[in-house]
Amino acid sequence: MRRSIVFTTVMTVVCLFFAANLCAESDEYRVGCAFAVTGAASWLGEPQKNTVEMLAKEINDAGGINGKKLVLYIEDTQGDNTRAVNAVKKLIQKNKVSVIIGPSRSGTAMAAIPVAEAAGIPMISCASAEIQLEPIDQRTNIFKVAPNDSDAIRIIYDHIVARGIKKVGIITGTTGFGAAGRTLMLEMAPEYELEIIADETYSPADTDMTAQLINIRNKGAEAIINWSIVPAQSIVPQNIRQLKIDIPFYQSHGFCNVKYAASAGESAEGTIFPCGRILAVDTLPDDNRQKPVLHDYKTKYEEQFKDHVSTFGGHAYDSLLLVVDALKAVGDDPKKIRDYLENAKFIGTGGVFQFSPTDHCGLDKTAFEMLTVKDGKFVVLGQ
Amino acid sequence: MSSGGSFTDLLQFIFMGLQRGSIYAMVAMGFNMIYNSTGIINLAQGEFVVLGGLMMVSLTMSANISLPLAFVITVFFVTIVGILMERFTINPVKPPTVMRLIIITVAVSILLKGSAMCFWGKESHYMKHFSGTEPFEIMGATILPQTLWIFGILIIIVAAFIYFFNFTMTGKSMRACSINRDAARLAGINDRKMVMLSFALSAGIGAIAGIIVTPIIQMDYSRGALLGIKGFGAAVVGGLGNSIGAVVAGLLVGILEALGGGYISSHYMDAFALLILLIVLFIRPSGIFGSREASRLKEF
Amino acid sequence: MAESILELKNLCKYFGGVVAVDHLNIMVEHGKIISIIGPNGAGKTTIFNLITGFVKPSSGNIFYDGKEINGLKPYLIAKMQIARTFQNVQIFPQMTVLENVMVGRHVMSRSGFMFSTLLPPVFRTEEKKIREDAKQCLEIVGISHFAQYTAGSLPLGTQRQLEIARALAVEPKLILFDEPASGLNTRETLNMGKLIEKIKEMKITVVLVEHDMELVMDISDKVNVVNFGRCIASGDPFEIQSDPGVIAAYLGG
Amino acid sequence: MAQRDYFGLIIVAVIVTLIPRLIENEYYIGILVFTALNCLTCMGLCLLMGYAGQISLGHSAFYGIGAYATGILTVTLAWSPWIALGAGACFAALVAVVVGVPSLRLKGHYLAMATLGFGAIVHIVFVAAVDLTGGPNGIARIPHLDLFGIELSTDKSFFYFSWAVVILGLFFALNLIHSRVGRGLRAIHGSQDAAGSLGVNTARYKIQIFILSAVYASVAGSLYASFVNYIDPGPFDVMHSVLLVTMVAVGGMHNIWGALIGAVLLSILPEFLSELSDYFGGVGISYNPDYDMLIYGGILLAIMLFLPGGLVEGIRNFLRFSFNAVAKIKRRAFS
Repeated sequence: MRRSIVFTTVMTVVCLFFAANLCAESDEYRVGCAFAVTGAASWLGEPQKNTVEMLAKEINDAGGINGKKLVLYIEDTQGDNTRAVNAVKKLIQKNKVSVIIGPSRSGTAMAAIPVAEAAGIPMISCASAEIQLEPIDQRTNIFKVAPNDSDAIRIIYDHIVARGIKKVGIITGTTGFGAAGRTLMLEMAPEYELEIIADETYSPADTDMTAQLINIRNKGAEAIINWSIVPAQSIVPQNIRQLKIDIPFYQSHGFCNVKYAASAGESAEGTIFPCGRILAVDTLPDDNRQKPVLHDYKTKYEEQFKDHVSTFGGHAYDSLLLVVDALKAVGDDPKKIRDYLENAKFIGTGGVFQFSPTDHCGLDKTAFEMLTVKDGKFVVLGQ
Repeated sequence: MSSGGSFTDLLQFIFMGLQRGSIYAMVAMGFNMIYNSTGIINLAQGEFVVLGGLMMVSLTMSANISLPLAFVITVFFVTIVGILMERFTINPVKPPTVMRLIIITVAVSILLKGSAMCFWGKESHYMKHFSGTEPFEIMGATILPQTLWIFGILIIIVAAFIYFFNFTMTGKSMRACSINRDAARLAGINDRKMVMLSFALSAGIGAIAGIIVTPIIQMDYSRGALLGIKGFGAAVVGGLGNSIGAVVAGLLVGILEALGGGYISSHYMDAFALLILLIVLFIRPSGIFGSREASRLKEF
Repeated sequence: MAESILELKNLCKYFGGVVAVDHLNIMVEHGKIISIIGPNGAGKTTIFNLITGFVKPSSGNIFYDGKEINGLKPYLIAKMQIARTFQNVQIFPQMTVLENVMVGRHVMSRSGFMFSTLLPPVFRTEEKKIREDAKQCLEIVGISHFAQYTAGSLPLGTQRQLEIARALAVEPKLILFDEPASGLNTRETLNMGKLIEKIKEMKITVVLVEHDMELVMDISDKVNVVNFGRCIASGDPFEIQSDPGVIAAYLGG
Repeated sequence: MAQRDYFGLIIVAVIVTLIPRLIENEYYIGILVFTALNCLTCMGLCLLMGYAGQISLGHSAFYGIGAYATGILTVTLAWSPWIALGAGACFAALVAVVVGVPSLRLKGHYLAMATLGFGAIVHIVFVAAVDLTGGPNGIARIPHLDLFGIELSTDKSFFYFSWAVVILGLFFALNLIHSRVGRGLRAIHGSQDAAGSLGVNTARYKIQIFILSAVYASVAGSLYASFVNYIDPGPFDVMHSVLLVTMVAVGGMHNIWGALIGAVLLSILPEFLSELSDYFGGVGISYNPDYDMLIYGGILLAIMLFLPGGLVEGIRNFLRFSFNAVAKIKRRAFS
């Protein structure tokens, strides 16, 4: 018995010793990224990873920043909160990065934020929930490039009121994104004299929402809003079609990936949802300030990856461009980068950013455009 | 908009319950098949359903092979997986203690789940419905053609089951094996072949369940665990080993779950089926149709 | 103390339609070796299971020292210092021989769950006592040289002796032997007979179920013959051997 | 036999004090804290599965109950983390009784399925009871534990604290194993009927050990919450229960050291492999975290098929084999 204990202790110490890292210090700008590259939210993280790698290569080929090489450390959070916390800790403690881009989802972001805040490393989140920035005094190092959920809801409510609809049924997933959307929709409804007559929810793994939709229909809803991420975004429209419910159907800006229209099939036709301008860049008027940066990103991405561009890839694009500006201006001291970011002005794929000490997102509802699905393609509403 | 009203909702929930219940019934039949021949509860049963579903998705969506051909290929492939599982993990275990067998089936379920994740990724995969998605309307409640396919195939399988076990030689020898393995051996039945056959058939039924349900619930690698437990719940409610009981109990569990989800709270829909499993296990492990005496002799 | 240590009063047990024990009446006096014999399936093991509480009687009752004990759980009956061995030997294979017998001391020791968790063994005086008493039982049965072996690796004969040593560790007033000699060769059966007589000298009452007629007739004070759950004859060994009913039961016809 | 175990306890204590000096990097210390929590839970599970022979595929439910007790009580009710830890343990014990009494009457597969179902229900409650557990959003800003005034916020301080709790847990487990109760439990595993006939109250012992293992898991859960300061239903699902059983089975169920070895090795393995793949980045074998599940399944299957006694038995046989071989050579050399 004692022999077996000696054997184990030797084994464990050897493993640990081997694991002690020996990476050498060298003069480079180290930027950490935490995206949901695989996992249920891979449709968010994968385009983000491709985007930052494409941009970093382009920058390094053009001689890097202030002569130093831009090194990206990309961690895969798999959309899981525990992995996100570990990934951010690893980036800060092991890779000693000076700024972090990501994570991709609201849930993982909420988990990782306290770690970055405590370590004093600025973090630019690609998730959209506003609660990430509250309370502002404990979120000094946290920024956000994704447009606010509340702005998306404002645009949807404007559209609903414009159509003279009074009774709205909302159905939301209980994920980080879904729950945040639900609270905001309930809070903002009175402002638009809208009555939320049905408030249904479902869990992320649910596969059949007929029960909830029946409740909504029975309560006489004149419009339905679904606020969730994958896979519910394609199941809910199918259930609606199965139940022959033909009232206007709205989705959140989480629907901005053309794969979703495909997987929902014909039942996605007519879905209305707010989205960044990236998906309808060709139909934009020429004088739009975002058009050049959108066009630039779209052509480069689609040519290199042969895949449709998405607003989520755009968030990563904006984040890295912001970081590059900060590194050029103030070098790689986290404190200086934070101060630079706090009052940066920037035109990105997500919109026209105007950061300030009280608003670490710098976007408003103008960042959104209302789109709909016609024969499986995304089209700007009204055209 | 079809008129609301409590009757149509009730009917709608019942249709939904029957559709979910048929899948639990088929998984339960898979459990019984292996339980009858070996006394083992195969914790990897849910993974056969996942494999069947995902394999079918690859064949029909990316390789766009015709539905019937893809159906046969998938069932054949998953049956082979069932046989391999029996040959390489269950059969060599001597002496087959209960704890070891449970953990082995757990290991196999992790392996199958892991390979499904690596091969098909973590996203949920969708598949075209067998025959369109235009819902029929019956007394206000709507039903998808795919659901009718599910009922039809369930009935065909139950009929095949009854025919196989009562009118074919191999079927009867398999039943003999399950009642008294030594007596069956004495009668010249190769019981090891019967065990292998039971795993093959159980895997096949699991695959078929996976194939017909994927168009509706969008299969992903992690669906196996919950389907497995609920299927086992149906098997226990129907009296373990009693296959006709399993089918009736499966539909019952599905309906109760749908009603619970519809009228009480949709969040806890999955929890209702699990609660039924626990209640039956705690109060009447022999199930509704199983005889109390027969169950006492079994190792409960 | 009542004159009989154990009394079965028209004890019955039905499994569905099967009658295992049918209005059985048996009396066991103190300090005697009482045997129960009968063809296979006569319900002998069921009788033991009824006495030790593994199975609940359908009707009738069991008196031990005048107190009624039918329906009690096995561990409560054991607490009244009734020990038993099993037809197919039930030892703890993964524990050592000494540990098996120390489990026997369970009834006679007290340290509870919390007490055992908080204090390491060295501080618990009871542990030493349990270890000593267990060693003693091994001496009596004569297998103390196997003390450190794992029980599972022992031959059947030694395992049966271990089971008896473990039963002795309970310091029983009554021991029930369920076919202790089955599967043993003649030499081992002889040793078993001597061991049982040695136990009788320790003022322990023995109830013996056994097929080996020589052993039964050699050491029993009284023999009861059971067939189809009913007691068809009882008396001293000599009477039983010549009783026509017994011969018919055994040889059929 | 007992002295060797307590000697082993001292060795573990020595290693634990040495490690932070060897490993500077906080990230690996963090991994070792998670390893400590797994060790604590696996010890409880090993007492239940290896010693009392009762399988449980739902133990991450108690791990979750501990974590959420700390999360809810400290954040919404602003209790001190210590009281929350205690309350969590009591609640876990209560749940263990309510679930344990009926399910421990079952044996083998049915007990496995009952515990699997229980674990799945608790996970669904974590996800669905949004206003209590925060649902998929989880609970953030859980305060750190403070020990005699020092706040355990750095990885290193929590490393010492968590491994101290592991050593304390191991001490209690060893006391229990080498006691009358411990023998009673092992007797139940050997043969429940024989144990009953010797006066062991099998039902009560099984419940007591089920409660103890639930308390171990709950304490580990509370420490997890206080260390990570954020919890969501993710790490408390059925897969984690299966992982815990894997650690205990791979290490060697029948021996508390097996559970420890299994927990340490399988907690370090994924990190070790990803370090390996970083190290050999050029060679092209890249380790992707998705392979974790495959590797766990493969190891568990191999161990259960070829080495049912787990690594402990494997090590013991290996060492015994090598000692005999060496002895034989020595004898032949000198003869």
